[in-house]
Amino acid sequence: MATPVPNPAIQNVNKVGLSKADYKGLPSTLCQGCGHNGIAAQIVAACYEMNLVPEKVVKFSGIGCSSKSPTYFLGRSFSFNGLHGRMPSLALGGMFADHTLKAIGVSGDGDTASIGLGQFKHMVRRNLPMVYIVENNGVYGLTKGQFSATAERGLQLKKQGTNPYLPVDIAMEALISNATFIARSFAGDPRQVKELLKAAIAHNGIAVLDIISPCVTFHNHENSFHSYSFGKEHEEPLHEISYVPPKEDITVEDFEEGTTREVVMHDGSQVVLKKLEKEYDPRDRWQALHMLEEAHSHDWLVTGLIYVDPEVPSLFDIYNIPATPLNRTPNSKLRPSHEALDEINRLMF
Amino acid sequence: MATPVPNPAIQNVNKVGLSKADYKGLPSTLCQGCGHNGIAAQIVAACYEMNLVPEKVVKFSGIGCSSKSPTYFLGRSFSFNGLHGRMPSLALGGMFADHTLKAIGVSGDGDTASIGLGQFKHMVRRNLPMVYIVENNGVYGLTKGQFSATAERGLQLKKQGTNPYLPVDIAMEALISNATFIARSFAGDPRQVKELLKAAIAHNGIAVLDIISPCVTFHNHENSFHSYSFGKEHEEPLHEISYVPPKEDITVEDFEEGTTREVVMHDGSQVVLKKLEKEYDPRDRWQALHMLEEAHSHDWLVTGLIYVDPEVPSLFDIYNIPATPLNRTPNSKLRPSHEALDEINRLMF
Amino acid sequence: MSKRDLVVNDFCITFSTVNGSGSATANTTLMRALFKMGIPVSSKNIFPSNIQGLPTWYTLRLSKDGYMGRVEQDDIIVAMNPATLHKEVQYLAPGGVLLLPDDLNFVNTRDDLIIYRMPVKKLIKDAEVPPSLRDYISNMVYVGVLCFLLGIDLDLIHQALDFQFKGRQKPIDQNFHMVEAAYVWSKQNLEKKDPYLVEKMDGTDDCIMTDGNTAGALGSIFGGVQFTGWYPITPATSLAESLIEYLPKYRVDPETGKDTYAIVQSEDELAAIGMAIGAGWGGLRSMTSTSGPGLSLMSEYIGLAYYAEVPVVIWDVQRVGPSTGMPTRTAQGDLTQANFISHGDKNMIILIPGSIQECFEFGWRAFDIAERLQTPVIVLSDLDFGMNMWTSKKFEYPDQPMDRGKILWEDDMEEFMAKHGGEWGRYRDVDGDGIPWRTLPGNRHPKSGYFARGTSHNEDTGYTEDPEKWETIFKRIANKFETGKQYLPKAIADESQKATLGIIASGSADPAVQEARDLLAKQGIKTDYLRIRSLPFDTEVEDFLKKHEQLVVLDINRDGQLNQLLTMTYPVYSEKTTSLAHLDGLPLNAKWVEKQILSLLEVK
Amino acid sequence: MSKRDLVVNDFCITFSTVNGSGSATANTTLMRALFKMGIPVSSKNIFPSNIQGLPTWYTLRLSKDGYMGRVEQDDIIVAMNPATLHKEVQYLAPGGVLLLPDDLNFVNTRDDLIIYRMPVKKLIKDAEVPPSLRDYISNMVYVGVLCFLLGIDLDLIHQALDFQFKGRQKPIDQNFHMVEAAYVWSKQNLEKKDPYLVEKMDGTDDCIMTDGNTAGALGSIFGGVQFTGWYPITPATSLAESLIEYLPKYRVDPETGKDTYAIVQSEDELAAIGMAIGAGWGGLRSMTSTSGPGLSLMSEYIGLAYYAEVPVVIWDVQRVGPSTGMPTRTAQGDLTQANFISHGDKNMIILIPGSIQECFEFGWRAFDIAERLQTPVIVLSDLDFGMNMWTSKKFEYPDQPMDRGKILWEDDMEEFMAKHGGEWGRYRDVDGDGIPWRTLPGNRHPKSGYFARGTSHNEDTGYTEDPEKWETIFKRIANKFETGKQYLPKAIADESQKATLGIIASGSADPAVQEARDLLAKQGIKTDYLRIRSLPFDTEVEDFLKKHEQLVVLDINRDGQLNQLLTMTYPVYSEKTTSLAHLDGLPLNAKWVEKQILSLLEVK
Ligand SMILES: Cc1ncc(C[n+]2csc(CCOP(=O)(O)OP(=O)(O)O)c2C)c(N)n1
Ligand SMILES: Cc1ncc(C[n+]2csc(CCOP(=O)(O)OP(=O)(O)O)c2C)c(N)n1
Ligand code: SF4
Ligand code: SF4
Ligand SMILES: [Mg+2]
Ligand SMILES: [Mg+2]
Repeated sequence: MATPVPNPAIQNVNKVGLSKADYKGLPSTLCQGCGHNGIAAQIVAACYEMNLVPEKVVKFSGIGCSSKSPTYFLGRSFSFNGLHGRMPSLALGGMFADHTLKAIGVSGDGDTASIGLGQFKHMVRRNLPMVYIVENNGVYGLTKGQFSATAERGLQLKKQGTNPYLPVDIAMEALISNATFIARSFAGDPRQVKELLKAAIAHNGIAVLDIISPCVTFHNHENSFHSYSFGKEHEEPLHEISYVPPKEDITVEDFEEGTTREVVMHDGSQVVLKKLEKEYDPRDRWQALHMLEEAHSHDWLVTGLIYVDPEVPSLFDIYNIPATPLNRTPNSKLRPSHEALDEINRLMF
Repeated sequence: MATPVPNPAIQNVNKVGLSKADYKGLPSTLCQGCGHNGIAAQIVAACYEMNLVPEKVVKFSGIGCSSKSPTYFLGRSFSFNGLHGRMPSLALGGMFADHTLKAIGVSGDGDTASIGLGQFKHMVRRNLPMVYIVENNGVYGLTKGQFSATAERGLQLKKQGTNPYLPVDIAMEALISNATFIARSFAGDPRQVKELLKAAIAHNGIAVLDIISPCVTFHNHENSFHSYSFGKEHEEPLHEISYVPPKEDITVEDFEEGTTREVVMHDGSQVVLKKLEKEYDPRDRWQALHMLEEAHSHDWLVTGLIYVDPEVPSLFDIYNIPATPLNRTPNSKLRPSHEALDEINRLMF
Repeated sequence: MSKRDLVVNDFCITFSTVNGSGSATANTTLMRALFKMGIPVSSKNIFPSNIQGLPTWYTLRLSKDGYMGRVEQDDIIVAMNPATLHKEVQYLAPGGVLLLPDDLNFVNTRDDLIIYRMPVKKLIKDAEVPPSLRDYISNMVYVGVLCFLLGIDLDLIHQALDFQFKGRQKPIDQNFHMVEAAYVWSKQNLEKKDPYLVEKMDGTDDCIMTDGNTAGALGSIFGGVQFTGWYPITPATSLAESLIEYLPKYRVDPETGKDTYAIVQSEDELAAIGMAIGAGWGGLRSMTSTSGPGLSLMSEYIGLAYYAEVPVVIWDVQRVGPSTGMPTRTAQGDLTQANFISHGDKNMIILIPGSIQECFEFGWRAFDIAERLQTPVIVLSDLDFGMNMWTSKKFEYPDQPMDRGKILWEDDMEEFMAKHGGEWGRYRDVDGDGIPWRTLPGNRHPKSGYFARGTSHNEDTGYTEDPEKWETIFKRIANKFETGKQYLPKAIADESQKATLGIIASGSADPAVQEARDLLAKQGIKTDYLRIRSLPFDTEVEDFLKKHEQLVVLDINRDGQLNQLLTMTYPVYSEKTTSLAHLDGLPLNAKWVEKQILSLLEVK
Repeated sequence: MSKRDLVVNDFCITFSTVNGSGSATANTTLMRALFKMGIPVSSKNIFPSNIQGLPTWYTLRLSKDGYMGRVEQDDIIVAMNPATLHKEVQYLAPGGVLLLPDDLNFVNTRDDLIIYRMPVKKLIKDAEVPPSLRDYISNMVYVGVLCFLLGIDLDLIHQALDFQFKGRQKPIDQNFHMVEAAYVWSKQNLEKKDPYLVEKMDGTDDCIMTDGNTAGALGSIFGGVQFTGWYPITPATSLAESLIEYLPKYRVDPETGKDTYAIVQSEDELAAIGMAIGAGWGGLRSMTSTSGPGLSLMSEYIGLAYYAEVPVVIWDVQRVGPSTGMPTRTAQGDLTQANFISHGDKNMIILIPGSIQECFEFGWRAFDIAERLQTPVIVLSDLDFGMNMWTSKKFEYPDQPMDRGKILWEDDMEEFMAKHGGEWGRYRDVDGDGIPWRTLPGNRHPKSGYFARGTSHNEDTGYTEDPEKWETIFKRIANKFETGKQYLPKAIADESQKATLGIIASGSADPAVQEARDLLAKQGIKTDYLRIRSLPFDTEVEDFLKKHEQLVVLDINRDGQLNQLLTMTYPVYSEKTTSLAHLDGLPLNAKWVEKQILSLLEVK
């Protein structure tokens, strides 16, 4: 068995001895300029910088252009490209097999907020440890341009007419389902995407990343919430985040406007927040709600780490499963003894 | 055709000439003392007092003890007892057939918040005009006592152990899906249930009623959120409501603590709110959110009209459908002419 | 009454009550006592789809010959529910016995009945039971009366109560006193006029008393189940609940104190099967249990597991469909759906246990098959097995070690690649049996990862729309099911009567068929019998079809679904085959089978 | 080249491009021009399941004899995608023509090809097209070159462009100028060496050019569709989108200005079918359209509609399954699932259009059948029909008035009750045909309301677990499908050749079969032909089976699903029947059918 060992002779390798190429996947088959491509690139970068071993990562996705993304990063990792809207259950089962893995799920807004809303919310509620990325473009890309549930009201699409419904706010949905990590970003802001990804990877619990990711082909009207042009203008960064890996343990106690604040992640790593104008404490659920509601009423696109609670037990903390992955349990521990069956036979009366 | 006409000779009839018996259904086959029975009784009362014509009401339900309720009221009305968790779509389609009917849907917490969460939220988002009642007991009654998604954390059930998840808050879910009417009540408070029902019936749009309705058989521990004993203690009435029918048009402009406030319903009828301690304006989405979040953090059971916006166009206002029910459209208007087909054949090239 | 008129250990008692009235304790107590006497006994619980207040019938069949099928007529009826009394009386055999509370208003329209009236109210009053328990304990009155009438030793009743209440003295005493009181009263006041008696025998040696859902759950536990995603639905619920009950007892690792399993109650069946498939893909022995509506909801996901080649076990405890149908009634109506479930071409493995013991056996075997063939296995049980109490042969310890199929961990990978030119591909058929080798997430070998998908893929899991690559995979999968037949439970043929008439049946139709064969044999009509235990069918099925001049296929459904699939597979024998299909929600009974076959033979 | 070597109006051109490059306009423009010349022309678009940048093939078949099936070999290939050039060359017929841009790097490995190089870059540069449109309009270069080579009048190209751009002058001009420039360049620089030519003919009189999804949508509109619940999925999406396009044109009530229909894009397929069933129950002509995965998700709901007897039309535009499979490839793989969909026993009505014209016809007819029989009707189309452009006979106006089935409004109620002893019950079989009378919500008659449910019910919709009442309803429903067969499109037999060999096929297998029969006839092999158009099968199917000595059943799936169902229904004929099933994602082609049948006859 070949566990990769750091080879100092090779340049441009990270602490587990891997180069960025080890984190790549196949070339993208998405449209040129699709927001999803940028996100895949940042996943590569984040995993490289976080020194993840690709074999310790498992990828999940639903169906859609977005859900193809796992093809384009971490080619060495296990991956399951499942069904439309039903990835959460697949991932939950898969992660029970080896809960020591890091799960990265990629979904689309149709996949998550239309067909998949139920599974999404129940996954969040269970606090499944997983980085759950919604590549949110307000449209069904792969089926060529219909409204998804995150399409803003009044949006016009070529064959569909005008959307009469208010959009589903994925961050808000996650929040009231008691998600333990919620962030929002914009595919056009690779730096923030990467930093949020790193924070999400370090989180032990469900980490929902709602990343606005424009569909250049079917949803790029000037007036659209999810298109680049709009995004760039209306985007209002909440705070800047830079991820500090565990080894370089920096703690900033002082926290005032314009300064930074650390949130200690479950694995001991920290997220450093740089506050912008507003005072914002992402550990305050109430403030998060407030902020989202305000953003909602103002039609704002607020990015950053919206909420995090690193203390909540994850799904696997709730279960009394062993530290070794369940899928490594020897057969001998799986089949009870002859004596056990004798006892059972006696009880069956 | 026999439309019922008021018969002054008969005593105890309402304005459409019907007695309460005309609103009854079959005898209940639910357990004695089941909260659902009380709710059915209040539906009978509300419809009677609202002078609804049973033939102008259509009932929908999913599957569960709660979803059997339509059997027990308005025996003359059309009804469709559908599938587990999928009533919203059935109702939406059914109501397109005749949008002039009043739809009353009865569901359970398992039906709505577990299997049905996705359909529920999407129905709310579309603002389907319908009184949607969740008979919420935190448990699966009909399948004999498993946790539903509204079971509180820490609840213990005989065969299931302890529930590790936070409950789904149906009112909160409705609110962030932009429901236009949200109320919560308690089956043990028939008066409030009835008044809220009447307000909901008068509303043009989705009216979500989350009614805590104890399961005496499988969920009646002393410490349970949904059981009577607990309910009666922890219940904190938000305000009292009494419904004023359209004919007796009373408007109260003045609105201070301890006084009343009217919300004008779409059909011109009004809901009169009697405020208790707290200042509470059910037309303020922000305040509703605030109140629910506060209740959430205090483990309170707040009842009353939580939110209402009578101005939002309903699903049928958005569509350009005729005033006459679609299902009365004569065939002649459904099949385009020979000329139309000639034109089409010319276009097919 | 002369000795030869006595009916010993061979009759049927039905308890008519309303559900929620707590009669289950009384009935199972009686059943346990009879079982202890060595009398083969089985029960059928005909209950409504509600929780309280509707008519319920619980039938105990005592059969010295070990017959377990449902019978149409009752010999004794204990009528506690006035609402249905008129009906019950119709079902009583000529000269049958009617037991009823003395305050029950009843106008007898038959002159052949033997009627005993029980002073239930009075006895319960005298017994000074706490008011809240009165209704419940009053059922013990008929237990006591029956003990007197039939000759059941009160000691056995005590043993049964002791078992029921796990030794807790108070409820044991409360109930037992009531039984005693009723017994004493009967002795003093009743004159036995009926011929029904019980006697000790040795018919339950090596036997247990249990239901199929418990058996299925325990079998799964001995099969090493590691993950269960489930959603409640009658009549499957108690299967998952038995897992919840027994897993903590038998599957906690004594070394670490940790569970070697996980159970998740999901939000619906789409999620239940999704979770189960995720876990199966991850390398866990994974299952879900459901009934018809749930199976329908799983359609899409099952197709994914089939095509991505993920092992998963799906228990479908059948009830009467279509749609919600009759949730508390039994059927074999999901067979064709199971066989053709999900869109596109596919092969499904279906196991059909034919006894409680087989519910246990297929519980563990299903995992071996699923993992060996890397595919979903659907186990079709039904309400009759799943929720009724049967006398059954003891569970047998698995006679084979667990077959985990072709799995490569890190070291295996190295070995494998050394043997195969340094290469491994998830969907390559290196062994020629259509079964590829799989790796599991968490495998640290850098070549072990692969991209599972429901989309068309080549042998190395890459997406492809190439017609040839598509066909390669697709035909290999079909081939996998051909070579895989060897792993399935073979159909069992009983050709001891060397008959020209062959009966074919499956699952819970078995007890009625067994009994009907004996009934026919008594009239000189020989029959052979083939019990199907799995699909796809294998050669032994065709052999049986070929050999017999006349064939009858029994189905507990409307359309004769087993016959439909047999016809499709072996059309040449259809001309000599008759489909006997019947569905009314009740278990099949031998008399009906006998009658159908007789009239068939007459027509011939 | 001598006249007799020329190939006129009978060849095949494939355009190889990458998707998203905008070649569709060029290709359909050419197709339109050829159609205008009176040449029967059809196209097959082989495209990937992505949006931009992957190989795509668009094949135009010109067939003076009107053959529309796919052909395996190309006569002319326009190779715009360097990535797949090596593949294309393999598919070129001997002596075939290769058109390629002059800057495309190509090493010719065959010496029989005729190659023309096109200066695409130069021409587009000279044309001064805005940079953003260059890639798009450069496709017009090959249009111009082909016009020269094949002899297509530029006028026709102009007409086609005019139609395409709905008369907007700017894009028409931009595109047309490019065509002209390329034409002029060709004339000056190319020497025609190949034998392919087009000539005016009268093969498209009374014809139109369209695809099956458009046809299905328009048929539905003329069937009076009132409600559509749908969820996007390839290749069904364009059916619903055609409804969105055409309904506002043809179904707004001129009196009120109001829509006589509603379309809802739902959140998934469970909701789509739920909505459609709700609307069907409410009395609207209601439908949904989907493909395999969606059909699977609809399983549970379809069972409800079956058992509650709700009319609803479900279009399944099939793609390659199982699971997500190949979403942009065609198949007939959902037949057995459709037939056995949902748990429990049931009967399903399946319509299988065999032409574009029938897509239209079954569009309206499906509603008549669904409402007449009060049951779901599944229409099985496929990607080949649904998304490819065909020359088709004109749509024909429905030859029957709308059949709304047995509906009672207020006045009808009174009449009905007067006739039937003052009573009406939703599920009573008063006419003996198994079809009860239904009322619709909104009916103000106080006796009209009823309680629809998926649970077991008696004739008056009350919940029941009574075995007999259950059977009454259940058998009546089965009977409904027997008497209902008369309303289904009959299978069409062509027995003009009075052959002993009978071919059976359905749906989009038809064009290949038609052509194969002609190919066989040329070799003296006679065949009769039965095209199945609906299930359950009726007597004309059995007649055909009975009559022929040898039978061949064609299926575009792996398992021979049509044959499976025929075998199940008519097993006695199976011995003389051979299943020819083939699935690789591509439409069936005549040569394959011919070859298979020839080798079959040899073996015999
Ligand atoms: C059950 C099912 N229904 C429908 C589809 C068709 N489908 C494929 S992708 C998609 C929408 C994807 O939208 P989104 O999740 O927003 O992803 P995007 O393509 O926009 O990135 C749909 C409807 C499917 N594959 N499966
Ligand atoms: C698809 C499907 N899954 C499962 C069931 C079984 N089932 C019937 S009712 C029910 C739960 C009902 O719970 P709830 O909605 O809370 O209603 P209650 O009985 O508590 O009033 C379930 C799981 C079903 N009928 N259909
Ligand atoms: S269609 Fe839109 S979402 Fe899909 S790959 Fe292209 S740009 Fe991205
Ligand atoms: S089981 Fe519970 S929910 Fe069901 S009827 Fe009884 S009390 Fe009500
Ligand atoms: Mg999207
Ligand atoms: Mg409940």
